[in-house]
Amino acid sequence: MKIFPFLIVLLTGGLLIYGTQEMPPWGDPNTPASLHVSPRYIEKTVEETATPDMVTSVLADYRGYDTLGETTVIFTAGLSCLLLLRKDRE
Amino acid sequence: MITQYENVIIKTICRLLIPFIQLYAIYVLMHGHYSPGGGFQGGVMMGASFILLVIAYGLDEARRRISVKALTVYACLGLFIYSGIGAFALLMGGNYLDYGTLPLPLSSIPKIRAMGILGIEIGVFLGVMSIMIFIFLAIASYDTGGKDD
Amino acid sequence: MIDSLMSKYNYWMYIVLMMIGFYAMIGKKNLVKKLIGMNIFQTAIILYYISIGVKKGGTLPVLMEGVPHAAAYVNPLPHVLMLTAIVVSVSTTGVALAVLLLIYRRYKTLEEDEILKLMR
Amino acid sequence: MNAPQIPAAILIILIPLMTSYSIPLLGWRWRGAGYYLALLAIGASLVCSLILLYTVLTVGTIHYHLGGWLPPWGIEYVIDPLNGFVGVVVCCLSFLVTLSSRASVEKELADKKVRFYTIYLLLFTGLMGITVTGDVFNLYVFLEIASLTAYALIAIGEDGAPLAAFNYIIMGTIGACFYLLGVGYLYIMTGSLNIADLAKLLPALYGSKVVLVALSFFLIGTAIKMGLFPLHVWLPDAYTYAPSAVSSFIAPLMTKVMAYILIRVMITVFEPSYSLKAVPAGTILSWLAAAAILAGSILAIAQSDFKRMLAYSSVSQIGYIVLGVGLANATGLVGSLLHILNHGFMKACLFTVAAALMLKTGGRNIYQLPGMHRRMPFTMAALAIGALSMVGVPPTCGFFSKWYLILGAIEAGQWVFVGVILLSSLLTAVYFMRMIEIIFLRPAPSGGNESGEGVRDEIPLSMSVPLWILAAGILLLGLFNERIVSGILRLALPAGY
Repeated sequence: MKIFPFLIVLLTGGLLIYGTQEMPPWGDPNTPASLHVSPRYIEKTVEETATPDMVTSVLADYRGYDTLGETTVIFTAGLSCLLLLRKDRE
Repeated sequence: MITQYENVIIKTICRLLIPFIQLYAIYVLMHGHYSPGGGFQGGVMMGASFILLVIAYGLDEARRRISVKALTVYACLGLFIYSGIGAFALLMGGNYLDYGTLPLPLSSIPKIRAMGILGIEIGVFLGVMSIMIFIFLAIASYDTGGKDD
Repeated sequence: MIDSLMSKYNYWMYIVLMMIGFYAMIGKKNLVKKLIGMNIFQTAIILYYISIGVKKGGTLPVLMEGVPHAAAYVNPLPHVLMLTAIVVSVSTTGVALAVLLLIYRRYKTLEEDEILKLMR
Repeated sequence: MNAPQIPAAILIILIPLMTSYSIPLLGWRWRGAGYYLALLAIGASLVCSLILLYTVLTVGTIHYHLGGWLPPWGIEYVIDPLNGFVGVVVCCLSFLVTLSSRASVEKELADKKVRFYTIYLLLFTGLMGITVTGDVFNLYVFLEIASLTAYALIAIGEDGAPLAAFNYIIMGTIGACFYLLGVGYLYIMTGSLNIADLAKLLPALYGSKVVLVALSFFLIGTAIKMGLFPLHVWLPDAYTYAPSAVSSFIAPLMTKVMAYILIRVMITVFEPSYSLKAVPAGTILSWLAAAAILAGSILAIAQSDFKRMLAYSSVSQIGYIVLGVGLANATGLVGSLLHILNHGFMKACLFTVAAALMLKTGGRNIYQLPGMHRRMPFTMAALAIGALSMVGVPPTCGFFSKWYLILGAIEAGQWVFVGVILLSSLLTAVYFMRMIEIIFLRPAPSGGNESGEGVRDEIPLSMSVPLWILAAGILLLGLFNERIVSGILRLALPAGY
């Protein structure tokens, strides 16, 4: 057990647990996270995007730009692996 | 390096399973509007089916079926479909990725949006599928001396 | 007291998990163990986000016929965000494995102190 | 939708993004395509960023709703004077650095250049995406694009590069994950991911412990990403072992954009009255920054490797930027923003010189450089200008950002930091003047390279033109700093600051 990394870990964990004290309880349907932005995704998904699966509608439409970024991330990863391990075709 | 593993049972079962895995992957992609699923999940399954092929039949056999060149085309094509649909919406006078402005012969804007979602899911599917195989092939064949196939 | 304990233990569990990963990332000398720690860390964050979205009595976020009110479904937004985070985690792992292969090809070991010795 | 929805706001990302997808395809037929396409795309982004900055300064803040969804539900791009300015800096420096990269990529990475330029362009896209976005989670996605590309680009460098890249992966992932945790802690309390919306919702929650933890994780995460002093351990190795073209791209830009994230979080997401004054974050940041300034300078003196010396000097210069933020007054912040611009130019200039030295001599040890001014007079003159600016000699731009920082420190009543800045300028002078002394005054070694003695061997035009634009930029920015400060940076300050 190395003492220095362990102290850092304890400190970080302590800070995170300190933060949970004032968090809304788990599973509470009345948290800000459930009341502020997300109800529109649930209630309007069929009306606005004709897609009952709201994860798909949020993923590809409401926050579609994140998904473009995400696809770019994985494209980057694939090309990076090739860049690192292979040469270009000569 | 993964070489061919001589076992009739494994090979036969893989040959039987792979088409169904791929079919299911396409189902997951196309049914993403109504059940959990979509481009990523389908793409990963499709990629996994090819990885299963590589594991069962060895890299040489897999090289005959899938080349890095074709995969690059698929990956770039997938991303082009995605960003191209967005850019097309831009050309049609909407904001970027505003599928509502796409000129599709459908009755209402939500339905057009649903089609736009399907379009980009297909793009994501192609991209994720080919990149999954990319990463696997690049890492699995690292000791072949960096030769492109 | 016991109420608040019961309603928070879920968050604490993910923090413990995260710290296990974090310790592996900064405390271990073997590079693969560091990578595994990184995966644990990222997975713990994913768990945390998913638990933000949970509502008691909520079902999966696919709209059912005739039930349009928000309280009946879990919050879909964290799920969407975590799909992105999962992909990021997979990508980082892929790149890290490729880098590890480069290191192994050069030094024939993945122990950090041995590599540092070889670099001198 | 009353805000102007000008397409330049998305084209700035879209053009490099779509170009990067096409490089692998075109690369089969025409292997040199990567360089020209990357240059073209970054040039187009530069034009867009100038249009955006002009529009922001004349019309007002630009909002661009992606997918046509209104902000708290959809993602929006927000361009205000702050990120309009940073965007122009990033585009401008990327363009010049890319222009200069050709010869050194041909030498060091000839068998990988197609994929190299794809990843390179994606790195640029990631940095620009971080700059223009108005959504904390979208920022994370682009942060990961920028980080992944940076890991890969560093790993293809010379001998120690893979290990340096792996350490960077571990540290960078910790940083990004801490940022993501910060986002999660804010999300559970507010339910929103949009920066403007968060800024509206957060003041009611400033007493909450959750928000405090979120702020500290944002801080630690970005501090790791930009290499603030005790967390800088990944930075020197990564900058030293990366291919020259990469280090001259990453060194001036990556840490600056991360500093932009820090400023954005401290100033816009949280109110400065909370994040810098009510919570002692301002004090902590400025003391850490002071430690970074001194430690970076002292460690730089101990180096004999040119790139490593520049990397440690980066550690110290990041300290200046953070110090300006931590001082929590307008003058300090102006100094910090001006230093983002100035240090970008200086580091791009100096790392391009390092790339030139790698190209022509293949080594980076500063004790092997005597007599170099005869061989490469123009390059060495650019080095001298960059070095003078790093020290902070008046007509160059480096002087003016230090000037604002000193004024800010005096305004805040923190005389210690004034002393730190002056002392560090002295230390910087020590290590740069040593270099200049070796290059210009020491006689060239008489053995070995008799034939090469005094022979002009300048770098190719594709490298020397951008180098000279950078060097001239250092002088011009110094001369016109007043106009930049009053015309752009004063507008970038938050209300009531």
